[in-house]
Amino acid sequence: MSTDRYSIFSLLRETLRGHTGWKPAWRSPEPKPHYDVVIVGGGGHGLATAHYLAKTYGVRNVAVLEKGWIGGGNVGRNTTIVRSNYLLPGNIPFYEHSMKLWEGLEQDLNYNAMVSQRGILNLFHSDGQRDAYARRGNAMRMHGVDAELVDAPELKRILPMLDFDNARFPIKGALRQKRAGTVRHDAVAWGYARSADGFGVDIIQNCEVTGFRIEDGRIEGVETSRGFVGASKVGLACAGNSSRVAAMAGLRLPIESHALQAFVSEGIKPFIDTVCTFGAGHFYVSQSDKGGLVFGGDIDGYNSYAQRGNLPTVEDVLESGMAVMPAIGRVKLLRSWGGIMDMSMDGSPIIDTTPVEGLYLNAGWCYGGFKATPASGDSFAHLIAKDAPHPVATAYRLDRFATGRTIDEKGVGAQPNLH
Amino acid sequence: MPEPLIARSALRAHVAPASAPGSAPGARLREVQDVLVATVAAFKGREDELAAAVRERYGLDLPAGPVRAAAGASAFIGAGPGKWLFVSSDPSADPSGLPAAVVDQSDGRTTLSLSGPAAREILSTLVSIDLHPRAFGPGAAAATHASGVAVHLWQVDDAPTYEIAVFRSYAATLWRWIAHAGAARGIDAAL
Amino acid sequence: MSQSHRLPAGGLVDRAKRLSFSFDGKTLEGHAGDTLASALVANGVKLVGRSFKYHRPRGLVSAGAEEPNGLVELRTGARREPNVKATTAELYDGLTAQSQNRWPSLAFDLMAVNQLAAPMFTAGFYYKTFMWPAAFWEKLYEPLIRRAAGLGSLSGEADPDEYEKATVHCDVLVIGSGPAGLAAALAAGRSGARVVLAEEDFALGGRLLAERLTVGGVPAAQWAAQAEAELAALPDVTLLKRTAVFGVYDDGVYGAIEKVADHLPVPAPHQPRQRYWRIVAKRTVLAAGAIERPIAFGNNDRPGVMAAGAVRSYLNRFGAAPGRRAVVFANNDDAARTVADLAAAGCEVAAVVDARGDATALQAAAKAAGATLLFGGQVVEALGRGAVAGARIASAKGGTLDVPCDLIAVSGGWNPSVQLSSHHGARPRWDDRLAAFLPGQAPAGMAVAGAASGAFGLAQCLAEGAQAGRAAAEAAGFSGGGFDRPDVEPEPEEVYGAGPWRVSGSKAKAFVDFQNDVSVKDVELAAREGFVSVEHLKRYTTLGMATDQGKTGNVLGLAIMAEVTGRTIPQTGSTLARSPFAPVALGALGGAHRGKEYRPTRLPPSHFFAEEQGAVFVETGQWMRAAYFPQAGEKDWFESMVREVTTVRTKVGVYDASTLGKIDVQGPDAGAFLDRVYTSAFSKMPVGKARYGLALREDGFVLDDGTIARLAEGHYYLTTSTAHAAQMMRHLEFCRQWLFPELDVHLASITDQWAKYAIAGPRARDVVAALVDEGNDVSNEGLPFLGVKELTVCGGVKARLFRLSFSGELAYELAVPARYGDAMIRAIVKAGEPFGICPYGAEALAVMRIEKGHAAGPEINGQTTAGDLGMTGLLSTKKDFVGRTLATRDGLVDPNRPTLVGLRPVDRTARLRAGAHLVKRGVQPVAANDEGYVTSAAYSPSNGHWIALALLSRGPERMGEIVRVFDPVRDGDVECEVVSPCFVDPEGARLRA
Amino acid sequence: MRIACPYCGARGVDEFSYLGDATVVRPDPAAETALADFVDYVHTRENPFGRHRELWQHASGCQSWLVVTRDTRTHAIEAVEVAKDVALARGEAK
Ligand SMILES: Cc1cc2nc3c(=O)[nH]c(=O)nc-3n(C[C@H](O)[C@H](O)[C@H](O)COP(=O)(O)OP(=O)(O)OC[C@H]3O[C@@H](n4cnc5c(N)ncnc54)[C@H](O)[C@@H]3O)c2cc1C
Ligand SMILES: NC(=O)c1ccc[n+]([C@@H]2O[C@H](COP(=O)([O-])OP(=O)(O)OC[C@H]3O[C@@H](n4cnc5c(N)ncnc54)[C@H](O)[C@@H]3O)[C@@H](O)[C@H]2O)c1
Ligand SMILES: Cc1cc2nc3c(=O)[nH]c(=O)nc-3n(C[C@H](O)[C@H](O)[C@H](O)COP(=O)(O)O)c2cc1C
Ligand SMILES: [Zn+2]
Repeated sequence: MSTDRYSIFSLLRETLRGHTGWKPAWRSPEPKPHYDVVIVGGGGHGLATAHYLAKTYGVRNVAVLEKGWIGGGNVGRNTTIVRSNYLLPGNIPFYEHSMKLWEGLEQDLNYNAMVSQRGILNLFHSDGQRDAYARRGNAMRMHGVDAELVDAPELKRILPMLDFDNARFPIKGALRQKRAGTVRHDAVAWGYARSADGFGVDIIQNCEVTGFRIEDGRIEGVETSRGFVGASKVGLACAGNSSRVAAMAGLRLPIESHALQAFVSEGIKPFIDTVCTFGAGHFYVSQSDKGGLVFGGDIDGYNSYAQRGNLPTVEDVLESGMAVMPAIGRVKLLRSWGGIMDMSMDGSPIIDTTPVEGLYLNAGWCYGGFKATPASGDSFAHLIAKDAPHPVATAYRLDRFATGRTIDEKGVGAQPNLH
Repeated sequence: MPEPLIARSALRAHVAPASAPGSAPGARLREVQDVLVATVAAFKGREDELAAAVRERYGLDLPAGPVRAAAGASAFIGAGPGKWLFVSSDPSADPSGLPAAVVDQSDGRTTLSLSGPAAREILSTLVSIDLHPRAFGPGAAAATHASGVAVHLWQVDDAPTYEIAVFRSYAATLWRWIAHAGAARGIDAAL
Repeated sequence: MSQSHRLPAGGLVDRAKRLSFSFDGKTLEGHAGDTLASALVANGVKLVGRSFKYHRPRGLVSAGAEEPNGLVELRTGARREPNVKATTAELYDGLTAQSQNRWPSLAFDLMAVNQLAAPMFTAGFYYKTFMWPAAFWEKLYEPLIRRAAGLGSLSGEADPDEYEKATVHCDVLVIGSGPAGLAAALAAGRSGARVVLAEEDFALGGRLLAERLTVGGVPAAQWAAQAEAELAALPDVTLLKRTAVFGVYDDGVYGAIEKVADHLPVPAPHQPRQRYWRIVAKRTVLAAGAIERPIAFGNNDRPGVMAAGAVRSYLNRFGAAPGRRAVVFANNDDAARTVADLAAAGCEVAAVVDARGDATALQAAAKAAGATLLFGGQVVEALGRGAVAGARIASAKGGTLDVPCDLIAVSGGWNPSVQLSSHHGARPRWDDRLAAFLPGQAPAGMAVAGAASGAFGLAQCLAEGAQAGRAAAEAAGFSGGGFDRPDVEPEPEEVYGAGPWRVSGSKAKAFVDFQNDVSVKDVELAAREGFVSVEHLKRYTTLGMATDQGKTGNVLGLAIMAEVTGRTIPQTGSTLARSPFAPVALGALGGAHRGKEYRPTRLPPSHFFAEEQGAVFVETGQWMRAAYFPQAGEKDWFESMVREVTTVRTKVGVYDASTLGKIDVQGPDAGAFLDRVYTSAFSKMPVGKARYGLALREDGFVLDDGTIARLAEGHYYLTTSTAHAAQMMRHLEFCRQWLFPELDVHLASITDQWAKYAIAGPRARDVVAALVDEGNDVSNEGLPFLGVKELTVCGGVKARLFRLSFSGELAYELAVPARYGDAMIRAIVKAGEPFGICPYGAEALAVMRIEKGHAAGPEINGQTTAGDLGMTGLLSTKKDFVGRTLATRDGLVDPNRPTLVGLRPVDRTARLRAGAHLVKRGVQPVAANDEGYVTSAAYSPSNGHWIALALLSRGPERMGEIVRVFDPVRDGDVECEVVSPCFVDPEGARLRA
Repeated sequence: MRIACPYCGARGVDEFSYLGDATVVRPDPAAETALADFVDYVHTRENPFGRHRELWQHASGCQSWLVVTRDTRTHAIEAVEVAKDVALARGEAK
């Protein structure tokens, strides 16, 4: 168990010792025969669930099973944006809960995940878009979340490199959430892992869940590439892979797996100090602590498990990027990659029980689940520990498609590739 | 009595600027004026009847694939299974009597002609289908897009000359984009 | 200092062409054929940059695209380009370059104090600190970290250059033009296949340009030139020089960037700076060569420590000496060439250190060069502060000796450039004999040849390349491409030493990844802290994440991790290369269509007329629509809008409604088809009639609305909203082809075919009557409300006349073929003059439809049901239609759902805005009390105050109630009365008049 | 990715628009279980890891809807059929 406390003092102490005294951030234990709770998936949500189970809900006989290396899924390949600028009442309280947990994360984990509240600006280009953002901003404000409308002159002051003069779709202003920002993605996985490990949670890598043992409709444990692991309760947090894993338990989900690409440029000196999203095409950008412009756009739009995409999306993203920010023309793309996400039928997530007793589902995060990591972990831990939904996550039920109480922020309907 | 209405092209100099090449033109861009254009779709079970009517009236066989079958002033260009684009420079060739769903598009499409040794290279900056002579020669046709603008194009001769039918409201944009791609290659674009 | 290090003769530079350039303000000279790097070498410049984290002085390590250190800012002003590799920047006259990441100057960099704190700045140190106090992160720590990060900087100005995209299809794509690539291209090209040869460099030949070898009896570079000439003469071979293939996509699609004008001071007029190629290839030969590895020893990053093969490139290709007195340190025989070439160039070889126990080629070379040879020895540390001044060498027996030198040429073996072969996710596999990662399962259609596949001998490269080229052409259906391998000098059977990867015995930092300052100690720390997976190692230390993507250092880092954790290299694994292979300017991927040309602009038929009238335009999707037509004396849109609305409501106005989607529906089953896609029945609607139609998505929410007119028995004409036109066409085709394929019905978009004008207002009939040709009855009886007629206007122009009204006035929609659209609106205005007509724009239209309570885009937003919009009555109960079943779900028929109402401010002077939320009077405006929101708001000239449409929970039951309209983001908070959504002529008398 | 439209030939994926699973069939609206059937039809997906039959439209080409059989792990396309033909055949099979 790693008990080192990180601080400037431990760092100085170790500097003097040539850094020979640091312990592993988490152990590499062998799986035990039985756990109270097994979490499938060592991504952000799985690891956060383990942390909150142990820390908040006192459930410590827990294992997180990860088929590869922790953080190798979407938590390690997203564009790091955190925000709570949602529109619908089913979503806002949940994402705001997440935002608040982000704000205290470093102290909670004793790990600097570089939560950077650099703000987000969603550009608008027409009166109609402005009003739609006003509707959203007002909804946020009524939930006690910060939001403001920024007009064009003010926006020009904040982001002088935008194309205000020659744009096909004139930039008329932006919806701004100042408390939004970015978080160092890998550090989120590592910080939660280290903390959970500190509470005794077993983090087991290279351990793929290949089946479920279910008796009389009740979960008994999981089959894995490293043998059977018994469990009283099993929580699925395998973003992107949820359909496959759920199918092993006989469940069919309202989910399709789609690839989203992301991009990073070479490192440059500070260029943009906030997150900015284009409103007339698919492009959003922020700058990483290493100096790279981290940006992305729309999903590729067809079912995929290949963790990569194709050129039309790349072109679309950069056409849009050049349209809104022509000053980026001469910085170079360094790397691109893809992640596989659960695109749900209404674009909103699912945190719910399942028809199998003791089997819990956390899925459907689409391209927006990184920001949800703390609240998702907390809510899922709550559900698993107490068999009751967390108050901020009551809308994320599986039966909402049957009842018609879907949470469709974009209003595109049951077409996952359009969310 | 109101004055008779004058027909006007979708292109005007300020939205579709003309340009003259420095020396030898790499390509020539023009609007093809006064053509009849129509979409023709075969009714169920009446495909043969349509084929016969076309043979009878225009002296050509309806093509089965994406090619242009021409006879005299008129041509049928494959547009999809059981669908054709009819194009004719003969004002009396009106296809509306054919036993098919015929829709006049003479005003819905603007047709451009791009011709000359640089035409292929210019087009390949906008269109991503294979235009190499081995893959696409006179008579070949394709429905595709030019940087996001839907086009239906076919090759007329070996100059090479391409004709490009575009929805009228997009014509000025397409013109500018072709002219822009042609600028470094010597384009003569005149309305 | 004029080219102090240029050799007296030799090389491929054009000594007759002198080019002047400046580096950090200092003017220097080079030759045509130089890169910026070779010109710097020729001028004896060693210090070219500062490292990322510690600001250590850095010099050139390589002569190619893998360069980690020699990054500069090229050009000035808006054309400034950060992080340009000096090794790939082609020299041109007047080139200006600045070094990066230093202050105030490269030689005297104050930031180098970071080196003092370096012991603390280990991998991941920031995760462990900067947490207290929490608020200091954004204010203090993070800005500091960010300012320190990044190398070059952007100008902040719009990129002034143009870019272009192009597509090329081929049978065989050959990537790389070294011996393997040239052989492949010749073999394939001679068969008649369409071949594209892409080479990143400005000259073809790859290593042939860098070695003193002969091929087919002539100097290698000359052979390459001959090959190039033959290829250029083949009609279907396309040579793309200065073109780097950056990515491999599905089904033989490759992305490449051609640097069209980067070697010019500025691009010629209309010339793109770079061209982005989409290459569609049936087969591909990857012949990307190999990259030499460093060895980690103390201060192995000092300027003057250089890859042994790069030393040969500078000597042989560029005629420039990277040093005068060299120590060569290697674990393989290839470096023997460096020893020989140095000697041949007149440089002194002070010592040859062969890390292996014994070897032959190196020994012979050392002897010939007169150098001391140390078997089993190792360079422990590079000596010297700003640049290499010597090498500390540990002999196999244990002693050390310091050898003065200004160049340490290092070869730690070669890494085949397998990157592109793994773009589809297959990891490379380790080969023990070659001590290298070779391509794994290459993407479909790709073969790898030459050094990229581990063929390190020249003869082998030529043979493999030819074989791969021939096979590729054959697979694409071509045969007969012959290529007889030319003779080459015999090469010794080489011995590849796996290691040493790192040399111990120095206190100084030993670097693995130069650019990101990842040292051996960082790898060790990562292992200690449990970051033992290569992927964790990468992310924790940033190994391989810099602009060179680990091309030089990655394998070294993995090997050290393997050693530290006691695993083999294959057990340790490798990370994955991804697109782009080499960094690509974002502008190039953006292409030609920038600024106003970002997306096409659709112009409706009245555009030119509207322009002449001085209209102000507004973007509506891709359309440009006239928003309003200002007249003299009107100071803003508001005044114009009020006048236009008032004119329509009291006289008559004309509006271009051509942007609405229009679809022609024909066929025996047209009516049945429409019955299934719209909520109400159209099969029974008489010919000559039109009706409002509502379409649902299958999930029961409203998709779109429009009008459907029946022109003939099996012939309908329908309109969609402007915004949903493409989506509706797609949906209808889906229903037609997939859901109901048995129906005989045909669709054609006729949006662009017809210009369509709404003529609205009490005098509309007078105007229409003046336009239609004789014999056409447009009286209320002749053409009643919702009637449709095909007729002629203005002397024989065929037209369609619809008695439809969006404004709520007596109105017609007159459609004529688009070519007459321009003349038509002029004729309408002329005919309307006696009645006081005015053209009106989108603003006035929007106001009038709000006054009438017609749902539009803000209400039909994908989240509303027919019930929400007060249109439950349109849902037929007698037939099935798309969306019918799911529209009955509880959540969609919940009586608490917000439903369409009108709002009228209690204080009639108050302004209303769309987006404001609704709460009951007297309650807290918090989420729990949120009852809906304003969808559309407008100043109503007809009512003399602002009005709004809103979705309010149980709205229709609450007529007369006062609600609070809360708009905190715009400081709005007013009270409104809930009223009917129709503010003008609720009985509809006017439109039937 | 390139899709071989049976009519137009192989074209870049940018010419096509995607709808998803082609194995779900619009249920009988008159069935007693219609509501549940439609909920399932509209929302529930097999989402296979591997072979997937899916609907695409050649939107920038001939407008044909197509049934494409594609491997979701590799994007490799095994077959492309005209959707209308598939739908008619399915209708006849019923
Ligand atoms: C390119 C990209 C950009 C994004 N940008 C943002 C953003 O800016 N903001 C934002 O909020 N969200 C963003 N997202 C979405 C966000 O990353 C995801 O929604 C979120 O990370 C999903 O939760 P997770 O972290 O638990 O997933 P993951 O990290 O994917 O975790 C799931 C884990 O389950 C494991 N697993 C799967 N199957 C099994 C099995 N059978 N046995 C054992 N383990 C298994 C996987 O290996 C994986 O590690 C982005 C996503 C992508 C791909
Ligand atoms: N003796 C040794 O240990 C050893 C090791 C490696 C190489 N070599 C020698 O090097 C030569 C290798 O020949 P080769 O033909 O395989 O390679 P090469 O290195 O001669 O040529 C590769 C070419 O590919 C280009 N290239 C690389 N990636 C590219 C991309 N993505 N797009 C466009 N161009 C790209 C490079 O610029 C280079 O010109 C042989 O002469 C061989 O003997 C020797
Ligand atoms: C926010 C963010 C920033 C990144 N910055 C870099 C970077 O500076 N250099 C780099 O090589 N990769 C960077 N990456 C990409 C990773 O190298 C890697 O591509 C990504 O984590 C996906 O993993 P994979 O490519 O191994 O599948 C970044 C990734 C993320 C999510
Ligand atoms: Zn097609």
